[in-house]
Amino acid sequence: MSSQELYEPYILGIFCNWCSYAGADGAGTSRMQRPANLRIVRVMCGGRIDPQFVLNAFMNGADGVMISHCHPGDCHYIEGNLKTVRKIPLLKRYIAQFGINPKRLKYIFVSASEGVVLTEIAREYSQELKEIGPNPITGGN
Amino acid sequence: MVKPKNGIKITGREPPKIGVYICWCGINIGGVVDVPKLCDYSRSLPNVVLASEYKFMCSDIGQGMIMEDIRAGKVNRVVVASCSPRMHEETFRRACEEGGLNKYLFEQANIREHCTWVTMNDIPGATRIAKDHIRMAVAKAGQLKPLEVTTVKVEPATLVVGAGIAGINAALDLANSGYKVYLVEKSPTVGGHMAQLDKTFPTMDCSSCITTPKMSEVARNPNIELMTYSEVVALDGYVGNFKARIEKYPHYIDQEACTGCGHCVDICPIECANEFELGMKPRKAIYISFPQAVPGEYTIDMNHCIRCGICKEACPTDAVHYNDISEYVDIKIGTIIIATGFDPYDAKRLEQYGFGRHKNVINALQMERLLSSYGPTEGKVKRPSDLKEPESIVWVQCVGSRDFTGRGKKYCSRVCCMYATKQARSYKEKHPNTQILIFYIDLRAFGKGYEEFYYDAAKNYGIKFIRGRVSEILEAENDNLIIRAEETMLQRPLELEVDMVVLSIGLEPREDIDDIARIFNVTATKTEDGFLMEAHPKLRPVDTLTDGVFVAGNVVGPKDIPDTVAQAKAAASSAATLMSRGEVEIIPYYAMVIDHKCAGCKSCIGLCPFNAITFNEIESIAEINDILCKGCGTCVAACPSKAIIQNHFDDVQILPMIEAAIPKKSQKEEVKVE
Amino acid sequence: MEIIKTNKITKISDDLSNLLRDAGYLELSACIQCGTCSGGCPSGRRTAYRTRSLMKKVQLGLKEEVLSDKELWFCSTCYTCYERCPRGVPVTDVIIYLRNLAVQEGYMQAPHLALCKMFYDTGHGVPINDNFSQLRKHHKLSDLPPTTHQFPKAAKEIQTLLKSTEFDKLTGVGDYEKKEDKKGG
Amino acid sequence: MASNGLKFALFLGCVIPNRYPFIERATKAVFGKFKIELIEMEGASCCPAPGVFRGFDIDTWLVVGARNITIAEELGVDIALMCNGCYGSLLEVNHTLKHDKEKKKMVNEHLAKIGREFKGTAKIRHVIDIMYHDIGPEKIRNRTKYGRKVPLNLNLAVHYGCHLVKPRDIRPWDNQVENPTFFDELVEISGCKSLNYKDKFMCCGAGGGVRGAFKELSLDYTREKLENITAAQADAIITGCPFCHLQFDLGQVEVNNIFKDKISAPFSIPVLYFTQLIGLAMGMKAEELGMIRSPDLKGVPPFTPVKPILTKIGESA
Repeated sequence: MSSQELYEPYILGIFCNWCSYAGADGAGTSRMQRPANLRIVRVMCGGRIDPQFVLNAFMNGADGVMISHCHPGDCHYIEGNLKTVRKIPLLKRYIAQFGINPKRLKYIFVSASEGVVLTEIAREYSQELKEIGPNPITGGN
Repeated sequence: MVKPKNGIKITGREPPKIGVYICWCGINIGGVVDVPKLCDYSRSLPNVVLASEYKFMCSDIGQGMIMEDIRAGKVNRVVVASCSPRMHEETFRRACEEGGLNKYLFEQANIREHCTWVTMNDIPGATRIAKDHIRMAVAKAGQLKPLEVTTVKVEPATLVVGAGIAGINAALDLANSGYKVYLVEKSPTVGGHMAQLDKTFPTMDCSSCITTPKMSEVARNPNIELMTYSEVVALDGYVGNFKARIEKYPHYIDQEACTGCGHCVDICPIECANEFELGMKPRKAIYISFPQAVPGEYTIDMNHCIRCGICKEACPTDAVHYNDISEYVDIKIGTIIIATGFDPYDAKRLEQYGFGRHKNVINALQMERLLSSYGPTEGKVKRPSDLKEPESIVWVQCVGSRDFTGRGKKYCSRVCCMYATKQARSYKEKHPNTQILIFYIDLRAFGKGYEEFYYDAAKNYGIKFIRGRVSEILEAENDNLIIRAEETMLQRPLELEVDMVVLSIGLEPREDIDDIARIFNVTATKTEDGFLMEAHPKLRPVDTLTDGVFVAGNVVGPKDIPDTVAQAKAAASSAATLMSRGEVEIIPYYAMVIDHKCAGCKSCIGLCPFNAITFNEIESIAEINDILCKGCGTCVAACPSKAIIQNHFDDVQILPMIEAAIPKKSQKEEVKVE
Repeated sequence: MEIIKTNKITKISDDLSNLLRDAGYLELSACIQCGTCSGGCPSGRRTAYRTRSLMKKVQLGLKEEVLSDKELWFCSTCYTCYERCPRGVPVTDVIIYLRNLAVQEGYMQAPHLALCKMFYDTGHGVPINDNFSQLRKHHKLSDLPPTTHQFPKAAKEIQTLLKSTEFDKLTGVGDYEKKEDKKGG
Repeated sequence: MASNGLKFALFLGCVIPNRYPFIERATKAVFGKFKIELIEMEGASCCPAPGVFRGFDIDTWLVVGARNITIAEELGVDIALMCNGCYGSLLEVNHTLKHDKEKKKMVNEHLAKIGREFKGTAKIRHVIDIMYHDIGPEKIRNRTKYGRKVPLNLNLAVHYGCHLVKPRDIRPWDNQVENPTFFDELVEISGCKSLNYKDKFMCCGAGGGVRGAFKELSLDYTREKLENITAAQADAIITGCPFCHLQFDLGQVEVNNIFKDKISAPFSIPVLYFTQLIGLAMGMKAEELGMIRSPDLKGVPPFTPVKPILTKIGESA
């Protein structure tokens, strides 16, 4: 096997409690299988997601960061998630300046009933990260 | 700061002594990852003083282990690695509290839903994720702070939304227990869909006979404030202390002055389709929905009224007022029950059945009205094209149900098999020499007395059941209908000409379900089928994820009348349980401004969705009202000076978690070798 | 009259349904035999062909029975069943895929073989002839259409492709003509 | 030719150029009137047919279909075609290859052997789609309004054909499947009435290799359709596909022959391709629409005479 195949991307998910974390729970309850790459931090609302969380994750060697919250208009806190919607494009440009491929930051909306969607995206994203390669900051590995 | 029980003093400032408890969850976790090895691993983590395992940590024994260790002074922080915190966080928090630990010094690592259940066949992978999640939880646990729980008084009043059979039952139960109930109904009358039905299966009770007494009871009960032709337009507050704004649409009639003489209806020149009769009978622009409507108030339908003035002139008591406007009423309630019901499936979406194109294809709700003694044909079923009493009728099952094409609904609507059998039986009873066929895929007769009802329909009434989903319906020259299907039992194509077709339409979420969900802040909680999601499908079937908001009836999913009433009563009881305590705990995840760090930039103020942040002009700093704050943390993430902190989800808790999420280089390499 | 006959099913296998699953037709496994397909099938109205039964036979893995039956070729691919199937089974596509499998097993109708030969030889399933060249001229069109008929190089391209995909070998045309006996349906 | 900016590569297929060339003639003539440029696709082949060749080997069908599409891609234009079968094939091939990377890779490996590459830059359009969406009913109405002194005023049985509307997913008809109306709308612009008849949207019976292998079965479909069309008292059948056209035209003769005992009277309903009808409505001559038979040729279409229609509308035959 080549080293490329051995590489298992470390993906850090930051999920809101009401939609995406619940959606991930739903994926589990329905036993939808995905590659063992995603670990999830729970925050109450997408609005809580501080760009610093993402930067710290990359600094600590995450190969990918997946941010997920309710669909626009479905926020448990009315519109907390909309604040994050605005942050992401800037954040992508920002990390690009540090030589981090913006594709390493995955931004999705997953509702409490969308375990299937999450599973599908997690599968594709794992594959995508395998193609992109390991985090360049921590020198991979 | 915190007063633990049993004389143990834990202030939260002591150096952390973390206990890690790993649950096997039978084989759900233990069958995939090596739990004893995870315990060994946990012991190697910073601040962890002990790690234990048990088959079911949520059991009495499992909880006892935690309590014992706390009481013995062994641990002052607790991490349980098990299922999702959305499942058992409360359980373990209560265990901590009982053991004498502040319940917010607990953290749960989700190694079931997010780990062993999604990577069942990848043991090294699952082990990797489990270790990471435990490490993350330990990292957070080390930084947890004890929090004080605030309690608030509960307003002993309930808002019941929707006055169908679910809303009516919930309202009556609560009112009879002594609580104030506001019963809000969008249409001008209570009764909902049940008032439209002819009979009910399997007992063949007359639907009106059992509904109308309940309808008048809600109008008379002194504890119920009935608001028909009204809608909830805004909701504010939190469990125990909701504030709702109700818009009462104008009837354009002064109900005090109106004597109900009905003269206005007789002379109104405008005729339009009567919604209650599903368009099969006209009504005037000034109308009462149906004779037994409650309240029996006249209403002018301004979408059709041309303001000709005839009724105004004719009214002997001058009760007609064209220029009335909506009234708004603000109410305070402690709990809410959403019972807004369903919409019948629109069969036009399955074009092959020709509903709306072929004159004699009707839907089952229309059939109910045709069968009803106070329906458009006074109980004589006549086909629309020529008002002939049909000699042959076909019921087409699963119209819009069990459909995975996106044009219908995936679920079984649960009532159609039985209502079709019931309607067929009703018709056959009066017309024994007619041919009655029910085309089905699977005949589902699962309720009490249902199978017997089905047996009886075939045995004693001669209703024929044909196994095959109808493929298409053509209209013949004489407005008869040609049914095409396969008689799958005989494996033969079938082409039959019949007088009338009834489409057994399914039940689907109301068109305005999204608005309902949004207003009651249960937006995040819709299941894939489009109905509202219960907090737990088995154990919390009438709760929502928004505390104090309950659901009942078809708003959660299709169900028959007995199930709907059972849910209504359950929701009433849940609301009463909450209100009878008199007060509720508020989750203390609110945010706080650190005065000396705040630069007074006001960035946070516009961000707060709950207007919980105000600006203190004197001190030139932002201030957060901890009761209004719902703890979303948006301001925390946005504050440029990092002057806002949030209980339980602060940077000092989340950042170590993120740092811990990715193992250090050496640990990672170890993984690679596996 | 024969009294004793049996068409007992003695073996159920996943082989055939797995082939379809691999090709992406997972929905087939969710067929509930409602009969919507056969109920609206214009072919089934005049023959013994039952789309619904075909789906069940595939589920149960009655491979030989499915692939050898000439009824598999009774479908006129009108897509009525495909559009109406409540389980979202792409019925017509499934039938077409089954036909591929039948051809691989050597089951093909004689006229279809002739069609393949014309396709290989001319690039057209329905090629021109003198009479129709005259008709083209009558309608003020070139006697040969500007297709492979007019451009021998293009006709050669088609043959290259048919060799490349081994269609020639599969259907016994070109170099493989008459070298293999095909079973009729 | 002056153009209004609309330019297409004209894909002929097999049945049109080699059996029903008047469809080619009429379509070119009518499109010329709307100043739509049609470029020949030199060296095109069979689409290949979606019922037969796709049924034999899906990969071959994709490869040869893709080759046809590359001809238009090289010309830098979209494809216009006149046949429901070609439409079904090329639309599906194009869609599959645009969305399935693996299939595209497979196809291009084969195409490389003849120096071609599928890129996915062309769209596949049926002439009915172009008429309806690009030219639009309004514009056609303007051309037909003054085209003739006397409106055509015929009772017509429109036959949609299957692959024109199904499967619905990648077709431009806004989910019209069970009871579509767009073709009737187009036809009624000619000043005629489009009739409702039983099983209007049923298959003609020709497709899927059924005509090739089981002619009697395929003609039994046609018999049923002809009976329903006769019951509705249609003056003519309007088609949008040469294979359906063949099935009604030649098939009528065959039905009269093999179902002699089953039918009450022999059928003789003229069959017109829809561009011929639009052309007539615009005042074009029967000759330029390919509706005049050659006196010398035997065994060529139309097998069912269209003369009754020309007589009825007062065109010299």
